Amino acid sequence: MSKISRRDLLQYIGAGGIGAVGGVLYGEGVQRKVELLIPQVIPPEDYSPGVATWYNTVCNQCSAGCGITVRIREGQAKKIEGNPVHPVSQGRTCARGQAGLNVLYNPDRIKTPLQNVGQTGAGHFVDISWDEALTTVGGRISRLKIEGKASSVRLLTGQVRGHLDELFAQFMGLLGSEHYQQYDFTYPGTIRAANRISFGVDQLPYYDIKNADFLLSFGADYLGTWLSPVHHSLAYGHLRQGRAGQRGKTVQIEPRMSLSGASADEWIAARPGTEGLLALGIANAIVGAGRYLGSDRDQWSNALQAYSPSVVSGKTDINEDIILRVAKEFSENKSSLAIAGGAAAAGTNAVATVVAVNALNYLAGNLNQPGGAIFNSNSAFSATSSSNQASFQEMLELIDAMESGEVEVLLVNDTNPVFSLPDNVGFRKAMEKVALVVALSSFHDETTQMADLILPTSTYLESWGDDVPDPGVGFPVASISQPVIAKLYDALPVGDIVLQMARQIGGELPVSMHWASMEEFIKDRWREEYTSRAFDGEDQDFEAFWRAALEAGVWGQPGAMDSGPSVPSSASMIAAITDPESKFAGSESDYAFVLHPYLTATFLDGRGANLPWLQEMPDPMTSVVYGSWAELNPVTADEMGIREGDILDIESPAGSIRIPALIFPAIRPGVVAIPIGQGHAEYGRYAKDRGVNPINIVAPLMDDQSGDLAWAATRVKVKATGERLHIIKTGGVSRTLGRQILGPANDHA
Amino acid sequence: MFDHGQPTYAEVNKDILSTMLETGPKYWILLGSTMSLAGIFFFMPWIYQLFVGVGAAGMNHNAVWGTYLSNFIFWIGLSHSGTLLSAVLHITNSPWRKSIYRSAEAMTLFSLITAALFVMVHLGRVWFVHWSFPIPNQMGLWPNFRSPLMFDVMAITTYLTASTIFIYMGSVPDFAAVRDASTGLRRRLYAVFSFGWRGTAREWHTLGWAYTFFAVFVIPLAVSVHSIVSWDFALSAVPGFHHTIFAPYFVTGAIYSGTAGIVTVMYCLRKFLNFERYIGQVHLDSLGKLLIALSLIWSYINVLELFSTWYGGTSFELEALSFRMTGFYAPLYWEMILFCAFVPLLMLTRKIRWSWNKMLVISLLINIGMLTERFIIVATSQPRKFLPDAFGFYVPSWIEISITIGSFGIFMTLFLIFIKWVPSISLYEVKETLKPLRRDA
Amino acid sequence: MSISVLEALEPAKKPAMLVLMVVVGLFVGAWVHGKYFSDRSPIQPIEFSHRIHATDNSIHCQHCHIYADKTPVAGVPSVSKCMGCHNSLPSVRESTEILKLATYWENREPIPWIKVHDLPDYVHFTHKRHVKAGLECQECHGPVETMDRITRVATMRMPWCVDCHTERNVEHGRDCLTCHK
Amino acid sequence: MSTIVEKFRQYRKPGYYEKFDYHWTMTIDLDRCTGCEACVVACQAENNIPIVGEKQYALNREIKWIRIERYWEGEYPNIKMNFMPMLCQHCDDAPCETACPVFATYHNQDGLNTQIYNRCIGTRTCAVYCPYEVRYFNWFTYTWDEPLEQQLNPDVSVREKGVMEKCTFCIQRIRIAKDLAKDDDRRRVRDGEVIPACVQSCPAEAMLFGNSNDPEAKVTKMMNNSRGYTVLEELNTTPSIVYLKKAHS
Repeated sequence: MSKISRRDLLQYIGAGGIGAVGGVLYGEGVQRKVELLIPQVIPPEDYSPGVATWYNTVCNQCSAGCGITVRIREGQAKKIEGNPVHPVSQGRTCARGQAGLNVLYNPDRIKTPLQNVGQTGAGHFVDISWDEALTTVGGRISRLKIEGKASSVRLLTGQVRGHLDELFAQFMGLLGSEHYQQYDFTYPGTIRAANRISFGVDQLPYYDIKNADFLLSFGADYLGTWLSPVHHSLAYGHLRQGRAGQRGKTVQIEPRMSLSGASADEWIAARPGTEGLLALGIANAIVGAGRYLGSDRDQWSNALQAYSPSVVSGKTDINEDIILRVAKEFSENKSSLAIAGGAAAAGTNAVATVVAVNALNYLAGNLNQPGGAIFNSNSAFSATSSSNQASFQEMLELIDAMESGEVEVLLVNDTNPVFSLPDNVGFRKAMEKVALVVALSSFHDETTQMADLILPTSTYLESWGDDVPDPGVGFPVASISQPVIAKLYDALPVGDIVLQMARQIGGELPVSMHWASMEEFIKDRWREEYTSRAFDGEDQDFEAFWRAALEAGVWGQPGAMDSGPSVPSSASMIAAITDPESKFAGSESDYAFVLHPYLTATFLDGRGANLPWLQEMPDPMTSVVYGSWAELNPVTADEMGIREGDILDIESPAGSIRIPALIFPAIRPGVVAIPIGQGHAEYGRYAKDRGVNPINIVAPLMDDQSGDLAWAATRVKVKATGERLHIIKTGGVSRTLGRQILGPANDHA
Repeated sequence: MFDHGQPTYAEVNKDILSTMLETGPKYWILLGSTMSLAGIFFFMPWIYQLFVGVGAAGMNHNAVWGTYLSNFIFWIGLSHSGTLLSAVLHITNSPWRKSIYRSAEAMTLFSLITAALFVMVHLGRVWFVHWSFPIPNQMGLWPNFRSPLMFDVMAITTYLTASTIFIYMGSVPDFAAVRDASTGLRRRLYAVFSFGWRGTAREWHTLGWAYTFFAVFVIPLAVSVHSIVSWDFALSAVPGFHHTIFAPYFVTGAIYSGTAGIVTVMYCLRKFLNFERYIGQVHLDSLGKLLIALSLIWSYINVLELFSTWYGGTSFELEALSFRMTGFYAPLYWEMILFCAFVPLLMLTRKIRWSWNKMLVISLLINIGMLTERFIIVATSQPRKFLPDAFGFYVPSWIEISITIGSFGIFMTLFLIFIKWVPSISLYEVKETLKPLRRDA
Repeated sequence: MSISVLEALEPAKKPAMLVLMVVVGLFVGAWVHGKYFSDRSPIQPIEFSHRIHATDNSIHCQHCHIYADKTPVAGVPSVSKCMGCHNSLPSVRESTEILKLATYWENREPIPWIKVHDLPDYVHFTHKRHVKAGLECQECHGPVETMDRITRVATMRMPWCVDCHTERNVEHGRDCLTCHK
Repeated sequence: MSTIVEKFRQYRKPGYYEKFDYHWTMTIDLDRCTGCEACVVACQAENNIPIVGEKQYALNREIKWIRIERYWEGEYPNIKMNFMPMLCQHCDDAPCETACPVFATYHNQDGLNTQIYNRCIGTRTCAVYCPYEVRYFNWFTYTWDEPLEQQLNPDVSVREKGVMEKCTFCIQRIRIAKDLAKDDDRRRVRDGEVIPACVQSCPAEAMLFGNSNDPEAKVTKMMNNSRGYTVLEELNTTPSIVYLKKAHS
């Protein structure tokens, strides 16, 4: 190789230098970014990093009262599962229960007390301190109390059970206001009323689906939304495959196939509002065919003679031999059970319908029998009252009171009447007339929007409380809910807010409501219960019992089957049978369709709409996500030339909405079904301005016996607007196209 | 074989080298526009996609493969006739090859590069693409040799290398010619390129021998490459992909579109570099005949596919087929049938076969047809597989469309650069075809 | 064969040489960086010396890193733990570093230690299994008890893990799911 | 070389996995399934599955490791609905495994069809080859609105853009169970010690999970039920999930 000139050498060195610099820079580039290692300042005792701990508490996503257990790691809640030892959930959870974590960690939670500075409803809120907030409320109320206008203070809350209910009652009682009411759209008031009439007991029996052989459901979506879905699902699984060589049968009667209808062996779409008639028709067939051998069969046949299958068949538009067959199966099976709920129990005939269904249970002789309707003798705790539940009628009275200015202070806790009452009854407008509306809520919904003062409440995963599941599980049960993580934000558990308000108001309130915190109150009450009633089987001292109860999250007496009321005489039942045919708002000629709003397993009455997981969960029946839709029968749709996604104008005597159409093969022609839950004007980023709320066009009819809202008794007219909208759903082609996906066709195992 | 009388050796050099040595503003404008086409339509959207994720494209859960892959196949296909054709024709030593094979091979090279780029664009995490090469690494992890994609990586890289060598070797004497015709830096550069070619008998002999060897070597390679590409699809169970006919189908399609591509390129060379003298009727005619033959084979295979599907009679295949023929993309399907099966039949008449303009139109139509063919294969089959409830749908997003357009920019840019660096017609082979001249002429 | 390649390549020699130099430079630069400027031994907020604790006062590792044999993470001692001892050590209470500690404690602030042994988030390493398998801390962390400032001796990268798993033929030790999930 | 040949020969042999400790298997009783989708949300909670948002959902980019498929039968009024939980079948002869060029997905000794996120380069071939369409691609790097990210499960990696993901049979839970088994010097995990999130949540107890190499395991017994079948049997993927056909009274 020839010798290198000086100039070249320098160039080579230069090149090398450039390379070296590049190399160093590369090294800098690939270097990991600095991570910090932050130690605890003072480690909590039950803390070890990387290992999960589980805390038991109670789910509050619906009123079933499932026991849940929450997985905690490094002080954060990671997962909700069913509490294995809890008799209601038995270790299982529904989708809504799982999504409880979205409630806890929801980005749209209210973080501090807020005061409305603009005019009502405008939503100009400013942060204030708790002292400020509490003094405002406390001062106002105590003044009213002194002026002797305590009864102008109203407390409206969502369904509350256990000792929180007692706390509320005590608070209002001491205040001297008799106006403590609960309002929950899903509350089965009609069923209770019917049971009062038929059996003389004001409670929900334990429907022992688990041991039933034949389940006849009149509109009750027991797997999705009715009373205690998780418990019912467990029971359903057992009914199907739990017993060797014996598979229970289920029949569902409803105009639009619900989750339970989908799982039923037989789905019967009776004409809406005639479910009660059908029940009586079946009863008639049973008695008529001499399958009921009670001493009182003559009275029954007299009472039922007007409802011969042929007549009923005509009215319900159900083939007569179907009625006869169902009647046969119902009476022949060892343990048959009939339940009613959903739309069937939400007509102007709701109570009459449920009474008719109760009659069926009586005729099947399943009362207080395994696989039948078993009555709890509310023996768990004294604290399960339903007396405070406001019917629709009572809500109307409240609205009048507000309108007429009788209401000075309205305390609203964890309920959203502005959303779950029809627009036309004017709850929203009435709120403007109230001098001081105080909303206790974790989220910003339509009702808090109208408030003058918002007190942020901690979620159920951060609060103390207890609960007695209703309906029970056949034996005494009570569950404790405890905070599973340190509370987020500057919010307080409802109970603590009440106690603090009591302190603010002064007088005898703080004296008798002396507890420092909800925790203390609950523990105190449990001590009382513990001492007052000899808890058989617990011979240890209270502290030990308390610790055990906390650990288990539930206390109960399995095996100690309740001795419910003895089977009542049929006289009252027979007397109670009235013609159960629902009346509808709007004439059939002008309003061709029956509106069938239904609770969804996803959002229930809309309280789940702000949870992203639920928004992203495909609707079980239609696989639609994000938004709402109106279901039409394919044939009807064809006749009207409507395709999926056509925006419909649905008009009822009470108002009208615009909503995209969805062709749903399992719905009765002449019925248009709309899910409840979407259509929030407020309620956080995930729910706001999404879909429509069918309750708004529900005519304010009510059941004439219970005074509950007849939300399934509205007729509507449907017409296409010509506009279209892309309905988001996961399902592609929902037919098997002859492919053997659901199993080999040949064998019938 | 020369339409306008036979040129002298000197003229050949002059005509062809002038295209390299003399560069007018037209060229720069053209180059600039193609480069900006590539930059704006291909690279900018791609960079955007790299930042946000492949979600920028229109693909979704049911159609995870999209336009990127169909374009990948298209470009691989386009690459086919270049090297393959030139090799075949070289062995069968048909004289009319000599003036077109250089640019044909260049076409191979550049469409392969474009195709490779599409793989990169397709990948979700292209920054880890090296994991798919069998490079020894500390993690002790190797690629999965059972994966058809792995076959692909192998096949394409081999093919790329082989055709590069092939074209380079073929142009060594011409590099020498350039060296002799030029001065200064270029001269030194081409001295390197030409490996100091001096044109001794020995060198000529070695070259000829090596060239023939490579020609033979490249043919099976070319065939294998597209067969392997087809296996990416055929090895899956997806209805519409799962056909044993796929390998020959793809190869035929590839050569088909490639040949059509050559016609287009010929046309351009002729027009813009005025090579009328070297690229003449005879080439057009023979290419035309070749195209007819290919189109017939192609149609046959399509019919065969329909038949085997119908005969197989499984719900899956039938559904896939019926969707292809009557579903949303049916218009595209029939357009493909029209352009690739019927339009070429026009070339049966000499009038059309001998007209440059008509041939240009036909060749373009064929390639449009082939482009859509690949798109249909990808877009209609895999969104509708076995579980009807999971049936989905695919429409390309604007990003995919723009990248597709941009890819042509890349191809053209490379080609434009090529014609300035390599004699786009083989000097020495053209000279071989010249009748020897009298000394005193 | 007599193609005169060599002299033909003559003009290419210099550019080639330059490129070569750049490449060589790259490697040198990268090596230098790794050797002298890497993140293997960062300066910590408190100049904590493992030598003083582990060797001079022969405190056992798990006296401070209490979770090492119980949980996936070894755990860095809480500030209260540090103070627990140092309150009762008048000898060193006045030294500057201990005063730093004291201030953290008084402000009830955690000490922002800089992580030296850091793994990517998709690696789910567990100390517990390794300690229970009888590994000495030093096998991965090096002779910590001799270090005044903690320094990473191992690369803590996948090949390093895999090699060890292979040598000791850990049951299914090379299954990806052993660490990645 | 011979060893490799040997290995592949073994691989082909049916029952190859039986020489290992576990063959994780799931049974789904369609007669119990009510389509309530508790499993869907449970999975989302357990496995850090992103909230893709309405826009992406509309483009069909949702991520659901387990989904419920719906199949109608007949027409009104005699119409029936069939629910069909669909998740990764962990096939013994999985089409996806041959597809991946970088071994990001392969079959491990526990009969699991693995998906190694940090190895995936995103060719998406596995998803095309999968007949069950249960592989989901991360089209973007998804984020969680503050403070939702506090819920993320630290035992599961959060996936970045450009990688494929799918059901892992809750590998993190399997690992924890194995870890505990090792603690008390057991070689094997006992039946019922590992329960994936979906199985755990199922309110109708339709799902069952266990080691089918253990003849005593509940799942093994359930597999042999006369109603048992595997989906798309004709494709010979030999799935690890056995469905129990809907029964009739």
